[in-house]
Amino acid sequence: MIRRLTVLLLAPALVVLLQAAADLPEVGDSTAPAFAHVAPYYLAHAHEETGAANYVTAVLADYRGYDTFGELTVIFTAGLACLLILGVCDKATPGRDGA
Amino acid sequence: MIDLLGPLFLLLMVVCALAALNAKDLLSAVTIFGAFSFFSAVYFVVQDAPDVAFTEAAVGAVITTVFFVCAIQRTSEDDQ
Amino acid sequence: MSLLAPGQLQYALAALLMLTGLYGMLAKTNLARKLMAMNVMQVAVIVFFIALAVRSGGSPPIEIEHAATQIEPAYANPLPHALMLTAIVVSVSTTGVALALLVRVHRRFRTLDESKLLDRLRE
Amino acid sequence: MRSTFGSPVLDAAARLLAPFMWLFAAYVVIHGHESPGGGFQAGVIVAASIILLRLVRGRLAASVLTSRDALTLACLGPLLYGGIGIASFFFGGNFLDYGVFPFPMEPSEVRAMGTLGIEIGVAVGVAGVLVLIFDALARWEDGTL
Repeated sequence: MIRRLTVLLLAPALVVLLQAAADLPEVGDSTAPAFAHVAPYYLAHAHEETGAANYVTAVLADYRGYDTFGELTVIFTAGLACLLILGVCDKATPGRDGA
Repeated sequence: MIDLLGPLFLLLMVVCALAALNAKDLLSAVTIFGAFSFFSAVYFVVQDAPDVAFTEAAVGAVITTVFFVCAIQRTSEDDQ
Repeated sequence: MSLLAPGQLQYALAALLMLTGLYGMLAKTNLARKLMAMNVMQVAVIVFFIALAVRSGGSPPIEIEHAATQIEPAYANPLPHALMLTAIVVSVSTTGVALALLVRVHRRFRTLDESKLLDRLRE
Repeated sequence: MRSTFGSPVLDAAARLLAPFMWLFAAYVVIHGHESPGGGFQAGVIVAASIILLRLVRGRLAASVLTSRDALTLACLGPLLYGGIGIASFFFGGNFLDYGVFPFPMEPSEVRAMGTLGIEIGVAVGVAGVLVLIFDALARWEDGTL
């Protein structure tokens, strides 16, 4: 019963999302706002400024290197969290830790 | 013609996602989820994003599936 | 109220994918299946951003020598690609953490089913 | 070490595939400036090869890369990244400003070298973390790391 109700709640969400999609620029539109500001600069200057023909690498590792640094920190923290959650380093309770 | 390829693969992704969520067995759900990841990788290739497609194919279809299989194998031992 | 144009079909399908994930998160009782639905939602967001970056008649954002053809190639927007690249790798590590939590929950309560879990929490 | 792993087919496949996967990872990270690829992809490929060896060999595969080695790699990646970022302080640049390194090359080439350095850091970190998560999820029963 409750499950039916939750599925029913999805219909207004679909209407809202479709309405939002109708206001977006069409896929492949070169005059969309996403192409107006910083992307043309990257496409025009990335190769001679960073020496990378792959623009994605230039943006990822050079223009937005600080982003990537924070992201690597997130991954590292996730690895440590996995170790801590599963108690791999617990020497006091080897194998079965019952919890 | 090319404009239809993107929506086609998106539709396949929706079908795969529904199949993965409704599969009886958890292991087969994980397998279909790997297929879902692969279709998303193909979609990214069609949409001129080879970097993202490469990452999605390596991460979604290999590493995530292996993680899921390991976790399911460990959690299904004595599930009453 | 504007109607959906044919060029916006991909956004509509991405929204459908998002709602598929939402349906899984709400209606499925197994926690592993809920996690799968969460991954579907993440892929839906990535699909939406990639669809924003594409340019019709364009090419991948890798510079090609256009000496033979004098036409300037229309590269796709590299910025969403870079952002979504990091999003994918972060999503796999968050999936790892969630699976570790799942294993932990199963070790404590011997079940991954939501209703059984709630019953055992009340005991 | 000529111990067999599982069946002969899996044995041959894993043995033959792993070195080529590492070679491909090196190609992906070094050639990432010109073609699709980069640190993340290379790290994921290295992690996939090590996970393949572990799946086929079981606990014997710890001789390839123990979990403690994976932890070391996972710490080394962000350290290399941040180290390159901080190293640019000493040549008068900002954090992660690779253009200031005194390499005898074109300015864009110097930046490309700095980018390659942090890509290697990303690859090492991602590979270590993914192997670590796999080891934590598929831990052997006696709890050894």
